[in-house]
Amino acid sequence: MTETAAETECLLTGIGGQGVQLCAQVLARGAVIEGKHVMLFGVYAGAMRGMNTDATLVIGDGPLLSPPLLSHTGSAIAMHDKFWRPIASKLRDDALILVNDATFETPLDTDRHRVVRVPATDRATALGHAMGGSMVMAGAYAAIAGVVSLDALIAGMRESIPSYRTQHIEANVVTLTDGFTWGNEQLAPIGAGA
Amino acid sequence: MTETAAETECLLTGIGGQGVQLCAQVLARGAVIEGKHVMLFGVYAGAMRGMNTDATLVIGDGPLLSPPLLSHTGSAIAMHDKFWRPIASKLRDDALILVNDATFETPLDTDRHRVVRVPATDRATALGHAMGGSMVMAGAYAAIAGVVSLDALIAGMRESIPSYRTQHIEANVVTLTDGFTWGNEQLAPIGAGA
Amino acid sequence: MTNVEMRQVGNKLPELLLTQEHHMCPGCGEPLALRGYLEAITELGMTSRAIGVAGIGCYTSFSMTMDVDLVQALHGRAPSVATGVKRMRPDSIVFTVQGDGDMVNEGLQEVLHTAARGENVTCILLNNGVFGETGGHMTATSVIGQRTKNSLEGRDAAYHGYPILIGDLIARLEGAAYVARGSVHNAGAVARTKRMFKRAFQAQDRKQGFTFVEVLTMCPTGWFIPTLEGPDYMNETLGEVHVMGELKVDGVVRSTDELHDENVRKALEMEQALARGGIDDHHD
Amino acid sequence: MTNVEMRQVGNKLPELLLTQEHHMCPGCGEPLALRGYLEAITELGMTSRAIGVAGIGCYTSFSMTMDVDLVQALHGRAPSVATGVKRMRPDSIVFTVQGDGDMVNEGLQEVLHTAARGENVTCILLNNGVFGETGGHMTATSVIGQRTKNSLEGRDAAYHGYPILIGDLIARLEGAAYVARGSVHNAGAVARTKRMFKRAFQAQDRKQGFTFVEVLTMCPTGWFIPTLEGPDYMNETLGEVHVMGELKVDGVVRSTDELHDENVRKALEMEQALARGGIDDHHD
Amino acid sequence: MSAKGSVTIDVEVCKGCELCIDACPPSVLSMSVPVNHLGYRYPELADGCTGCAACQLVCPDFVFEVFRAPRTVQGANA
Amino acid sequence: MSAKGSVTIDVEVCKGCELCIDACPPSVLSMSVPVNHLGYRYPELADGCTGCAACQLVCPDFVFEVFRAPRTVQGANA
Amino acid sequence: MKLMEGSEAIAEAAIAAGCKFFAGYPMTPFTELLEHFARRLPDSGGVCVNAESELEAVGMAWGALAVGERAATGSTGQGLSLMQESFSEITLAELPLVIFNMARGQQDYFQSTRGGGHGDYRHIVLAPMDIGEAVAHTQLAFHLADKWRTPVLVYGDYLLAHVQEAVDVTPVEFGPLPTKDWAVDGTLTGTGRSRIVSPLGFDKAGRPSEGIENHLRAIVDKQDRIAAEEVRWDSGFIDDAETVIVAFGPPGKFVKYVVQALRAEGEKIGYVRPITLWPFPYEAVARAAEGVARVGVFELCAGQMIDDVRLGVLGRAPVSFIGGISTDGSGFGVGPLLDVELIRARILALHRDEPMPPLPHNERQF
Amino acid sequence: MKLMEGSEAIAEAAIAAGCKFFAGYPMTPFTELLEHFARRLPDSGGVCVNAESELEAVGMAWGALAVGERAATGSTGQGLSLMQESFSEITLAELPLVIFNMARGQQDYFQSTRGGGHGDYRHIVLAPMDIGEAVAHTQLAFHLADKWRTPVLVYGDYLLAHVQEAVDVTPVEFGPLPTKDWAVDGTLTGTGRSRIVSPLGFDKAGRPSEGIENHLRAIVDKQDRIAAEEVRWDSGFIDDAETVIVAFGPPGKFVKYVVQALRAEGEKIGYVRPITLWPFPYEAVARAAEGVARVGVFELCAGQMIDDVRLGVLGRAPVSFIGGISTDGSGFGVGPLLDVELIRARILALHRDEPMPPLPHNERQF
Ligand SMILES: Cc1ncc(C[n+]2csc(CCOP(=O)(O)OP(=O)(O)O)c2C)c(N)n1
Ligand SMILES: Cc1ncc(C[n+]2csc(CCOP(=O)(O)OP(=O)(O)O)c2C)c(N)n1
Ligand code: SF4
Ligand code: SF4
Ligand code: SF4
Ligand code: SF4
Repeated sequence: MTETAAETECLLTGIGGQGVQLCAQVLARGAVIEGKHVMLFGVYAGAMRGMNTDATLVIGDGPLLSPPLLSHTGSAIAMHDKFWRPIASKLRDDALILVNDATFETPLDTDRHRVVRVPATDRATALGHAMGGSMVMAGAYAAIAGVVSLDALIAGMRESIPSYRTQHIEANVVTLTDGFTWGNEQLAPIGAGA
Repeated sequence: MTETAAETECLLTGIGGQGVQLCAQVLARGAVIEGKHVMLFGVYAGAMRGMNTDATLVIGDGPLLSPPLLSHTGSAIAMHDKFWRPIASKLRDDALILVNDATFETPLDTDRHRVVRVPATDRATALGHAMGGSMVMAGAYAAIAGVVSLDALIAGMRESIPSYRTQHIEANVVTLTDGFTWGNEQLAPIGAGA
Repeated sequence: MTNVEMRQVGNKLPELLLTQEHHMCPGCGEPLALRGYLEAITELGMTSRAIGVAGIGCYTSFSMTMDVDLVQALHGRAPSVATGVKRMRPDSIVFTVQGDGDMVNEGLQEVLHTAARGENVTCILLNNGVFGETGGHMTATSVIGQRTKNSLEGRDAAYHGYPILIGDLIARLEGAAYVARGSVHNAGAVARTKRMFKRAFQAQDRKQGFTFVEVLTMCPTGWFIPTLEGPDYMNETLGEVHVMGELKVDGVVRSTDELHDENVRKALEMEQALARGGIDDHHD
Repeated sequence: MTNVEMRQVGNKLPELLLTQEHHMCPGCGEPLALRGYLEAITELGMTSRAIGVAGIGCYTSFSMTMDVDLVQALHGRAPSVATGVKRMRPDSIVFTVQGDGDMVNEGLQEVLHTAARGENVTCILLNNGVFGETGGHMTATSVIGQRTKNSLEGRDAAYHGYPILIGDLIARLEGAAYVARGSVHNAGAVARTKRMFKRAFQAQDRKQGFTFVEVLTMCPTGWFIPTLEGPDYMNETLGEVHVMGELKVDGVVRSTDELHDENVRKALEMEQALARGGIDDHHD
Repeated sequence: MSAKGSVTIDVEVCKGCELCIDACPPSVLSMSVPVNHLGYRYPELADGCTGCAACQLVCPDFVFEVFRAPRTVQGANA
Repeated sequence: MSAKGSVTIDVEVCKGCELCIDACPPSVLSMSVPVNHLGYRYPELADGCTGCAACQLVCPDFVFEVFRAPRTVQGANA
Repeated sequence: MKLMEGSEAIAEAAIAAGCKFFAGYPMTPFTELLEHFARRLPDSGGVCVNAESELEAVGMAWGALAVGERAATGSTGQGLSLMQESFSEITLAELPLVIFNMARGQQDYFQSTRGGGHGDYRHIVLAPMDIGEAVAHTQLAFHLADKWRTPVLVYGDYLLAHVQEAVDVTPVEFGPLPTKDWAVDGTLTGTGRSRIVSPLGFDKAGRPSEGIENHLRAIVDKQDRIAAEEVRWDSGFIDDAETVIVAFGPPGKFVKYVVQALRAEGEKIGYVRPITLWPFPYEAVARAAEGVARVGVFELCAGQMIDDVRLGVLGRAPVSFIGGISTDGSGFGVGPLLDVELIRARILALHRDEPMPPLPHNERQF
Repeated sequence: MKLMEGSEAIAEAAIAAGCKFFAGYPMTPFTELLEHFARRLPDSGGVCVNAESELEAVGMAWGALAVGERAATGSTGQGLSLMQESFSEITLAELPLVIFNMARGQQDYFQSTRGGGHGDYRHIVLAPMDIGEAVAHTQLAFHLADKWRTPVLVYGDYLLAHVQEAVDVTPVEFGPLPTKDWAVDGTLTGTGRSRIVSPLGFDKAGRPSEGIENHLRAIVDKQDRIAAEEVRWDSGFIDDAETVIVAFGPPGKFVKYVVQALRAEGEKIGYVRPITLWPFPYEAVARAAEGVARVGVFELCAGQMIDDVRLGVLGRAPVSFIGGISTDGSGFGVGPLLDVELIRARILALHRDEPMPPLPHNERQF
């Protein structure tokens, strides 16, 4: 019972209204569709804007052993730096960090961590979907962390949208794809940049 | 705390509607009026006729030590013999027993106990108060056991009658007095008859 | 002295009673209501579908004597229990038996919510304006001036508030299909109340929604009066406020006030009927 | 850009608020009702006698922001708590603030019994037809066809039952002195609702009995609609069933149906008043 | 025989509430002097019962069984 | 000056619900393009405010302070 | 001296202690207590509301307490079950509620001492053995409730409620108490210093408020202090005892009476009678258990306090249960096991390591 | 495999177990469980009523059970407080109610295990540590409820309710069960063999009925049999352990995880994780405590299960509390103490007899 499988840990953070929970959902459901073992826990203070919204995501090839709250993480996604502090303290060395370029100002230790500044909001806005930053981010993370394929990601997104929000699906396909493609483009440089 | 005072124990029994509880109340309140220490516990199954109605009465000159339920008793009053059995087993030797002549048929051990057959119902009916048997009995017991004076008994009765039953007070005075007088008349013979 | 040439009128005991004996006080009105709904069930041929749910009060002893599949609920909770029963057994005939203390005090919101949901159950209220079982205290239906254990000089509005006319509240809920208020203060009322039970059960059977029959019953013990005075006392106190009649039939609501006149008329007809030689329940 | 020559109209904040901030969602109607009863208390000069009792719902956060001596009750229990407060402090002005989930679901019998007893308290209902705090589920007041978290295609009478028109039930209880239903779907309604609060508090002060003011409030979050659509959606759904108006004044009861026409008229006058250059609350 | 009706009275279960006495339209019921095993007085029937069943309907203890002369029979006699 | 009324707008506490926009009879309120520190768009005032206070009455976040030209003054001008 | 049943004596004692508000709903054997409050409170300037249900009763008392008056409610254990949410939260609101449980036997020990409701709350529980103690404990209950701003439950039963004794109810003086500077009465409304009485741990906006987590921890700290300061018990003949019997309430009086009698006969038996069920006298029981051969627990239920006795004894001696379930036919009243002779027989059986006599059966009255 | 949050997995498991009726009233963190039942039960021929209150919810479930269907209700501990009268009486009515407590932390241990309501009743309590166990325990709960005709409570929390995992819900086969020849459906009405489902211990007139006293004793006897047969727990590394940690539910999973890690580092530490909170695994705890230097109890509350642990250990080793109250700002959610590193630190502090680190404080979110 103590044999461990490869487990990808990811902590997500942002402020209410940025779509952090949807981002985590899409990645989690995408992974499940690919037959992975997944554990996800989201914490958010209601529908209020400006409040914190966080999520813990663990993806593995075999049954997961770790409890659903992480003390350490191998990767993180930050749509905003307002509630970044608690996560910073949990990053393992060499952790992969994706931050939303437009809203993340806190300086990061690029020597210790693999930092990727994703122009999520900007690209989404450019695509005419101002609210789609978190989908761009999901696409980029999936590609860079290499945990979920684009198809699975899109299928996962469809599952994640509640019946009364279906109008957003098409826009999300666009933003997810854009993020995923952008992410793939970054892969080479990151490998080198370390 | 273990010094005991003279305690008069009395168990009362009868069937619903015979006035057993009132009888106990009158004796108890009479005793209190005379400055005695008193403990009374009545058990009855609602207003239903034919059901059992019992009471435990303890009267003493000093603070009472015994718990409110008696395993043994020095005296007993029985308006009816339907529920007599449990009491019979608790009688001390030489216990004083007053029974209602009209409705008590169970044979009693007159050698072991001081038995007095009180024509309670008959005398009450003769006085035109068919329901007054229990008051005749109260009067007789007070006189024979010598625990309460007639005046205190009558005062105790007045206290015992609820506001919506006051019409019965005068009849009760008559029956109590009758029982008390009758009881006094028996005193001599009992002393001898043992 | 029976007479061989004569035919029996009705049954001595309702068929759905397991025993004649009961521990109710002399002059209690509850057994009269019991006869009414038990006979209604038999005469409607609903016997093998009837499930009762009992509240807690003096009538609880009927739970043991009724030959009816029964669920004993806690004080005030019968309507919710009946809801669970009916949702799982939609084709059975489900009725509750509750007192005013049970239904209008402890469980007021249960019956109102059940009615609002339009559950297909029949709630029966035995209303004597007191907690008989615990010794005759005032309830939420006791009328102003009524004698109860804690209002021997009569209920005082200033200190105790006003009675709730539960039928009026229920009638105004859209989920309620049939609402009626009966009484057992005389033979005519008893017969009429039985017809109300029948209409309620029939409406339930047609799945029309929530049905409700209130019955005024004497409680001489709780009112601290002689049994003989029970019916008249009830009529002059409870009966004047909780007026007998049908408060909702086929969606048409009539307030208790409106009922007053109509009620007087009906009572008259009834006495005439009796004078003519009795009521025949089977003609309706 | 303010203008020195101009006089201020009303206050930006009600005097009885300790802070402007609150965590209510955008477009929530509850703060509008809050303004109404707080200003009513101040304008009636009842400030130093006012004691509030709060239920549990989104409005519970007002318990901390109102500059009012307050007792925080449990979900559904505020009317009983208010009863205890008032019985011990008969000269204070006691009011509860409850939502439809709190008052018409969990605590239905509390408010009805309190009204029946004729307690001299004012119960305020913020009715949005959903449990806002827990995510927008249907309540006992949700109207047929209304969107809620567990009825996204609209409430279905067959499965969920019918809404309770609480005001109609309370108005019919003898202990109730003043019963009114307001709304905050537009400026006129807000102003009119504030007058209802005043009448209720004044009746309580005259010890006339139980007083009740219901207010329809928008809950865009619980209805899953854009904030902007809140007022109209409310008016066309809740507002069509829980019609705005006074249901009981000086013992005279008017049913919600009767109110409908009258209501239309009043609304019209109100708009004209606005067109004329605004409402002046101090003139009544 | 001309009696329109009659009743049987199960005196031992009677609780003496007297509701039947008032309920009887022709007033042919009156309370006994002796009491039953429960100690209650009970109703006794005099002539003139119409078989209207009023006593049966108002008796909380189900004491009465009511009989009525068949109308048909009477029709035949006429 | 001829303005009948005016309002101050505390933009930082606005939650962008837009209720005031519809409520304004002369329709002189419109939502901003920029957002406040909470990330919400907020109302901006154009000319023509009548000082009717409708926006104040419908604003859940108590954003408006309303001013009205004193009638007396106008009387004097007439 | 006046002949009063326990219910009346308790009501008189509460009024003597300054109780100004009572609300309750009838239930055997609590009903008479409600009746006495209803009859007597108005005379003394108080109010008794015959509430429409238990839930409404406790809510009304909550309101009366919040304005700073002494108030109480009660029922039997069954009725108190309906008040559990309120008891838990009113403990968090730190209101001095006095609760009377006129219990059906001793089956509500856990409900009273472990907090039947949700959460970590505990409140003081006093268990009088007779009317004399009931009069004293009732007044003490109001004092302790105010002293600690916590509910206090007085645990009675059918016997205590209905036994009549000639008693004097005289007000007891317990030292001074802090003023109720937390109560609300409306006068601070609009001053910026308005108050809030709440179980949630939040104060008015702009004032430092502890928040729910700290509030819950603070309540538990207070409970620890109460547990340290307010333990009460009665014990006798334990020094050289070979057998110690633990019992509370009226059955505790029977046990005490029997043990005294057995001592007179030279049997080395002692007793411990917990007076506060919470906080439980663990040390007293531990001390009594030192060097004894056996500890017996007599309860009129299936055995609940025995957990606390074991927690006190902690293995020092074997602990056995010598009580049992015993009711009358209705389930409300006194069962046949509450009998001096039967209790004596059970205590002796334990003391002499003889087999325990079977439990008696009540003759059904239904 | 499907990604489900715990609430959804539990609802699916209940439906897989044949649950046909659910009624509940929203309350965080129970709300989502109600939502899933409301969404899914109708598809499987069942009914979910969004009851108007907790009291009405449990009443509805009572009715559904009485006709012989599998039914459940639930809430958080606060809502369950309102159902205590019903839980006590439904245990006496011997109806197989399944109860879900999506608790706010572990503060409801006593409420669940001592019977928050009146009386001597106890019911089975299962405490899953994660979604996998929750799916198994939910189905087991319905089986045990029918097997013993007693309520069974499944104790969850915010974490269990909201964590999402990819899971498969497959029906579990538990052997045969007695037919429900006690249920009522109306068909026996009028046959003279009609039935009554009642907590009062009385059968229909004319049939021998035990009466309340015997009924209460019979229920307690049944509870003793359950206590003997249904104890469940999980333990590890206790043989040579110097320190044993006891914890249940999701926090029990954290403790287990930490203990495994510490073992890997060579620390002689073991754990016992009670799975049935009632009946409690006293023997397992006693055995684990044999010869250890210390026993630690980790609970997310002020310490309640520690009483049962002490009753198991009975003085064999010192028992200390290493948990504490820890909530988020709302009081509903997960507090900062539920953290692998912090738990590890507390276990090591105990193990090494070093001072216990102070409890963390949540950053307020209100
Ligand atoms: C929760 C609860 N509270 C109180 C009681 C005590 N109790 C039993 S019956 C009863 C009153 C019943 O009155 P009602 O329903 O009017 O019936 P009645 O006795 O008048 O026939 C009460 C208060 C109870 N059994 N349960
Ligand atoms: C006894 C109890 N049950 C359930 C809850 C959970 N709860 C908190 S607020 C709420 C709903 C409030 O709805 P409403 O009163 O309509 O106010 P709103 O949130 O819509 O403003 C519920 C069910 C609770 N706090 N207490
Ligand atoms: S107390 Fe009243 S209701 Fe109960 S049996 Fe007696 S008369 Fe009937
Ligand atoms: S959920 Fe609804 S009621 Fe609650 S604050 Fe948001 S809008 Fe207002
Ligand atoms: S009505 Fe029935 S019980 Fe009453 S006196 Fe007549 S026969 Fe007897
Ligand atoms: S109504 Fe208030 S909160 Fe809403 S947009 Fe206008 S100013 Fe902002």
